[in-house]
Amino acid sequence: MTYLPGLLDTEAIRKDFPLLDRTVHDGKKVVYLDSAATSQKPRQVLDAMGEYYERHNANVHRGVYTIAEEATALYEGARDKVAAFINAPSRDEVIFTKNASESLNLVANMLGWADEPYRVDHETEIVTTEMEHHSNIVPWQLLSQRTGAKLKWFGITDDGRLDLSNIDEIITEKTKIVSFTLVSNIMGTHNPVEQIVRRAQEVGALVCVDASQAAPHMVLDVQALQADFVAFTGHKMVGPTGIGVLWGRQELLEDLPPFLGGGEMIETVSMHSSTYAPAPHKFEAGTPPIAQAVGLGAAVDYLSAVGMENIHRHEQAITGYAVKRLLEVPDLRIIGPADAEDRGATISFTLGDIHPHDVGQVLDEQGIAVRVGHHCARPVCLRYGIPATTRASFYLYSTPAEVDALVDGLEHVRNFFA
Amino acid sequence: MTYLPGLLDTEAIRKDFPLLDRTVHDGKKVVYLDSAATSQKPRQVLDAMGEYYERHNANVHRGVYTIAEEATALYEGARDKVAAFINAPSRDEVIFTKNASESLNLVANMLGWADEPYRVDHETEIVTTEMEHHSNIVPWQLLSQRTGAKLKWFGITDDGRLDLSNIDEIITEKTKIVSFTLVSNIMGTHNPVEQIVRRAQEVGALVCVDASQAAPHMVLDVQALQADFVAFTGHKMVGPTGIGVLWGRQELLEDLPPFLGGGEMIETVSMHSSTYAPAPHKFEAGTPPIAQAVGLGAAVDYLSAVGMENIHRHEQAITGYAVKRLLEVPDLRIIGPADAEDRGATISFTLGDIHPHDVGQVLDEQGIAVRVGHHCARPVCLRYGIPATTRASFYLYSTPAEVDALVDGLEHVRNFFA
Amino acid sequence: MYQEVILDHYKHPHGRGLRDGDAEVHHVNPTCGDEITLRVRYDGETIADVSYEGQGCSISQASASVLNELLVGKELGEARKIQAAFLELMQSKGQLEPDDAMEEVLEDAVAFAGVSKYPARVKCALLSWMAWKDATAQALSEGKTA
Amino acid sequence: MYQEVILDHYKHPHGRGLRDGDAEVHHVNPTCGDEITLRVRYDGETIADVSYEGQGCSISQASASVLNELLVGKELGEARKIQAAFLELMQSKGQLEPDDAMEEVLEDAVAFAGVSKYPARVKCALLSWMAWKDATAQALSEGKTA
Ligand SMILES: Cc1ncc(COP(=O)(O)O)c(C=O)c1O
Ligand SMILES: Cc1ncc(COP(=O)(O)O)c(C=O)c1O
Repeated sequence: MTYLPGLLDTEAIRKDFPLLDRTVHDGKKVVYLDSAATSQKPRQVLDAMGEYYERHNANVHRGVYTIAEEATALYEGARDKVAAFINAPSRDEVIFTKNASESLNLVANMLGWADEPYRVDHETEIVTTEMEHHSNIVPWQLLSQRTGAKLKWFGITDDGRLDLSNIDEIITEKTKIVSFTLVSNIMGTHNPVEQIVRRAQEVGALVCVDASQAAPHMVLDVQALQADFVAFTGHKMVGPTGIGVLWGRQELLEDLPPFLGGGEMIETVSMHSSTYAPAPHKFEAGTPPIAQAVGLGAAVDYLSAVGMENIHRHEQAITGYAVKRLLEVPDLRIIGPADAEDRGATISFTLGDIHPHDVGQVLDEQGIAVRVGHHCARPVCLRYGIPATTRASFYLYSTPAEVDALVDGLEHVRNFFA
Repeated sequence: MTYLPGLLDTEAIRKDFPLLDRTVHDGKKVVYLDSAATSQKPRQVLDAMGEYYERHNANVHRGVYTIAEEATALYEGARDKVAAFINAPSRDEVIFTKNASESLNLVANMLGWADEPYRVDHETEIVTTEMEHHSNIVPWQLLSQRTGAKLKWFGITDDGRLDLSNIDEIITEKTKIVSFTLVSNIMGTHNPVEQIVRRAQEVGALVCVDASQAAPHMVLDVQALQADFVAFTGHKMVGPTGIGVLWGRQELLEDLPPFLGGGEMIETVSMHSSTYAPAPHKFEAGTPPIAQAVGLGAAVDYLSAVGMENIHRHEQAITGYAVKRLLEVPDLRIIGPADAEDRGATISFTLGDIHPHDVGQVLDEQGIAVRVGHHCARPVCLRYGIPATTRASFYLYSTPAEVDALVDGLEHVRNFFA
Repeated sequence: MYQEVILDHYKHPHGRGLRDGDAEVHHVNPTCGDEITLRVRYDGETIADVSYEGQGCSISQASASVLNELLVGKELGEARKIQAAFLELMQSKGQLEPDDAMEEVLEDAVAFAGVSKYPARVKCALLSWMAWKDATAQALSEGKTA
Repeated sequence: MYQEVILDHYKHPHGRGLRDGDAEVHHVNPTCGDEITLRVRYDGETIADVSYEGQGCSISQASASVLNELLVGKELGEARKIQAAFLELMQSKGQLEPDDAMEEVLEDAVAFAGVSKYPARVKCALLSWMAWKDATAQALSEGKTA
C-alpha cells in the first residue's frame, strides 16, 4: 500500500459508508471517484434521519405537542450546527434551501426585487466568472434578462486559474453583485477570494461565494471570507439530497425582500396584505426539509469529528499523488492546474482523442465510477475547445489504491481503443 | 371496539408506521391526530430511501457508470409512479419541487414572466379564495404586488363552504389565473371544482388546484379535474419531507418560461446565453431531491396498495364518527362543515372560551397530538372572528378508539379549566 | 406547566381592564393570535398602574395578571430588575431551578419556570412583559416620568 | 456494449467526410457535446449519398458509419423502415433480442442492441439517425427528391 503523509485512517472511515461496499459487474468492488457530483453518506447520517422519522416526525414550529416540539428542536438544532460549522456570527443567518442552486437563485431574486441600494436594474452590472457551475451562471443570466442589467465575467488562464488581470475593468462602480465559486467543480481550482472581495468592497458591490465544492473539503469560515452571501449544498458534504444552505449577512437578510411566499415565512396574513417573519424564516416558505436538515446536522457533526483540517490534508495528499500518477498516463492532459497547489481533489482530463463517454464506460466495466461530460460547466469546455472531460474526484474516504485503480483502468481504456 | 362500516384493517396498517408506537409523558401511547400537518411514514418508504442511499446513491442524469444509471432510473421511475398515481397524460408533466409551496410559487412566477397570452400584468386579475393555505395566498399577493395585477377572492359561507354566489363578478374576462384548494386544510371542506373550472374556461383563465390536502386522501385524477396545474406535497401523503409535485399541462410547460436557473434545467450554456431543457427538467434546477423522489415513489406504491378508494372510505367513516362524538362535547363548536358530507377528515373546533393553546397542551399531557393555531389559514380565523382553532386530523391509520381518546381528553380539558 | 398559581391568576386575573395611562401599546403574538392592549401610568418613578385587556391562552392571561400584581407600586428601577429576571427565567429552557433569591424577586412569577421548557409557550408568557417594556419606553420618551 | 462490429466502425468509419448534398443539418447532443454535420443527396427516390463529419464518442461515430453503410443506395421508403427499426431497437432498454428478421433489416446495426441498456448512450447512437431524418425532411421540402 502506498503511504502518503497526511492520509486519514480510511479503513475506519470506509466502514461508515455502506455504499463503498457495493459491487458492480459481477463482483467488482466500486471505486467511487465522483464525490464532486455527490458524496456518499455515512451510516451516522442515515441513522439520524431514520431516528427522526421513526420517533420525532411532526411538522415544525407552532406545534404544542411533544413530538412537534422535538421535531422543531431537531430542525432548529441543525441550524445551530450548520451555523457553528461555518462560523456564522448568528444562527439566524443560516437559511435552509433545497440545494445550492436554489440558494443562488434566492440571492439573484432578492436583488432583483430589492429596493436601493441593493436593487439590480438596467443601469447596473452583475459579475461572475467563466469557471462557474451552471447554477452560478443561469440565475444571473435570467436576472440580467429580466432587469436589463449587464452581465460581465472573468475569463480563465491557460492553466485553469481565474484571469484577474482586468479586475478593475470588470468590477466597476456599476457593479452590484460579484458571484464566483470558491473551488471549481470541474478543474478543482481554488480561487483568490481576498483580491476579489477587496475590489468589490472598493466599489460597494455585494459578494456571493458559491462554496458548494469548498464546504465539503476545507474549513469554511464565512467571517474570514468577508463575503455577503455563501451558498452550498448538503449532498456533496456527506449529507442527504434535498437540502442546501444560504448564509447571508444579517442586515442584508433584514433589508432584502422575500422570494418564495407561503406558510412559515409570514408573520401575519390577511387577504389584503401580509407581513413577513424575520430571517431566516422569511426565506423558508412552506414545510422545510426537516429530515434533511437533521441529516445535514449529522453530516457536519461527522465531518467535524474527523476534522476539516484533517480532511483537507488527506485530500491534498491524494491529489498530489493522483496528479503525479495521472501524468504518467500517455496522452493524458489535465484540464486545469496540473499540480497540487491551490487546488482541490477534483481532476479533469482528456485522454488522447478517446471521447470521455468511452473512457467513463470502459472504466465502469472495471467498477470505476468517474463522471464524464461538461460537468455543468460548459463554458470551461468551450474555453479549452473540448467537448467534454473525464473527471475523477476524491474525498475523505478515497485511497491511494483507488488512484492506482484509476490509472490502471485508463491504461486498459487506451489499449481497448488503440 | 367501535365497529364502523368501511374501516381499514388499521391493526395491520399501524404495524407499518414505527412512530405510532411512540410513547410520551411517562409511557402514554401517542394518539397522532395531526396528519393534516404532516403524515407519519411507513417502514416501506423509509426502507426505499435507505436502500437508495446504501446501494444506489449517485447524482442523476448524464452519469455513465452503473450506480449513476441506477440512481437515474430510480429517480425517473418515481416520476412514472407519481404520473400514474394522478393519471397524468404524460410523465413529462410531473415536476418535482421541494414542497407544495414551491409548486405554487413556481406557477405564480411562470405566469409573471410569461409572454402573452399567459402573462399576468397590471391589466389582469388573479383569483383565489379566503379558504386557502397561506402558501396559496402569499405567492399571489407577491405576484400582484410585482406586476400590478389585481387580486380577488371568493369568500366563505357561515357553514364553511366557498361562497360562489358572485362567481361571475369574481372570475371575469380579465382573470388570468384562478387558484384554489381542493380540500381545506383547516376545515376539511371539499370544494366544487367543476363549477369553478367551467367558469374559468368560459373566460379563458388558467386553473391551478392546490391538492395538498387531497392527494393523500382520495383518488386524484388530473384529467378529470380539467385543471391546468395541480400542486401537492410529499410529506402529507406518507412520503418524506423535502419533496413536492407540480403537475402542469404539457403545452403550458412548453410555452412557459423557467423559474430557477442552474444545472439540470439547461440544454446548452454559454456565458452569453443559454437554452433550456424540455419540461419537466426545465423546471428542476440543480440536483433534485433524489432520495426524496424515491421515497415519494414508495409512498404512492404504499397508498395504491391500500387503495385510495379504501382510504377515502375509511376516512369518511372516521369523520362521521368524529363529528358525531365531538358534537357531544359541551361548548364545542365545529368551524367548518358540521357534518360528514363533502368534507375530509380534518376537523377544526373551538371549546368554549378555552384557548386552543391550552386545549392542545392539556391534550398533549394525555399523549394526544392535535394542532392548534391558525393552521396557516389565518383569513379563515379572521372570517369567523376567532384567534385560532384546535384541529384534529385523521388518516388511514386512525381508529375510532383514537376519536374516543380525543373526546375523553376534551372532557378532561374542560374540567381542568372549569 | 399548569401550576395552581397560574390557573388561579388565569381564573381570577388581577387588575384586568383598561384604565387611564400615560402610554398605551398593542402587542400581538402572530403565531397563536394572542393579543394584549396595555397601559402604564407613572407617578414620578413609581408605577401607579398597569391596566390591560386582551385575549389569549391561560399562560398569557395569567402572566399579565402576575405582572400587574408584581409591578404596580414598584419603582421603575426595581421593576426593570424584575422584568429582567422573568425574561431570564423564561429563556432558561427549563434549566433554571428557581432558588429563594429568585423567589424573593419574582414571587408568584416563579410558577412560570415550567413554561420555559415549552418554546411555543414562552412567547405567550412574555407577551405582556414585552408590552409593558414597550409602553414604559414610550411613556419615558414622552417625558411622563421623572 | 462495445461489440467488435462497433469498434470496427469506430476505428474505420464508412463514408466519413462532407461531400455534395441536397440538404445539410447540424445536430448536437448537449449533454455530452457530441456533434454531427450531415448531408444527404438524393437521386430521385434513391439515397445517393450520406456524408458527415463530427466529433463524439465511439458509439455516435460508429453509428454514423453504420448508417452510411446501410442507407446509401436504398430507396427512401426502405430507408425509413430501417430507421424505424433502429429507433425501436434503441428504445428497447435491452428488452429486445434481435432475431433473424431484424438482422435482415438492420445488418451491422443490430450490434447496437447492447447500447439500448444504457440510457445515457442511446442518444449518442441516435444522433446521426436523427440528423439523417431531419436532413431528409429538409431535402424533401425543398423538392430535391421525387
Ligand atoms: C392546502 C395546503 N396547501 C399548501 C400547503 C403547503 O405545503 P408545504 O408546506 O409542504 O409546502 C399545505 C400544507 O402545509 C396545505 O395544507
Ligand atoms: C460549484 C457548484 N455550484 C453549484 C452546484 C449546484 O449544487 P446543487 O446541484 O446541489 O444545487 C454544484 C454542484 O452540482 C457545484 O459543484
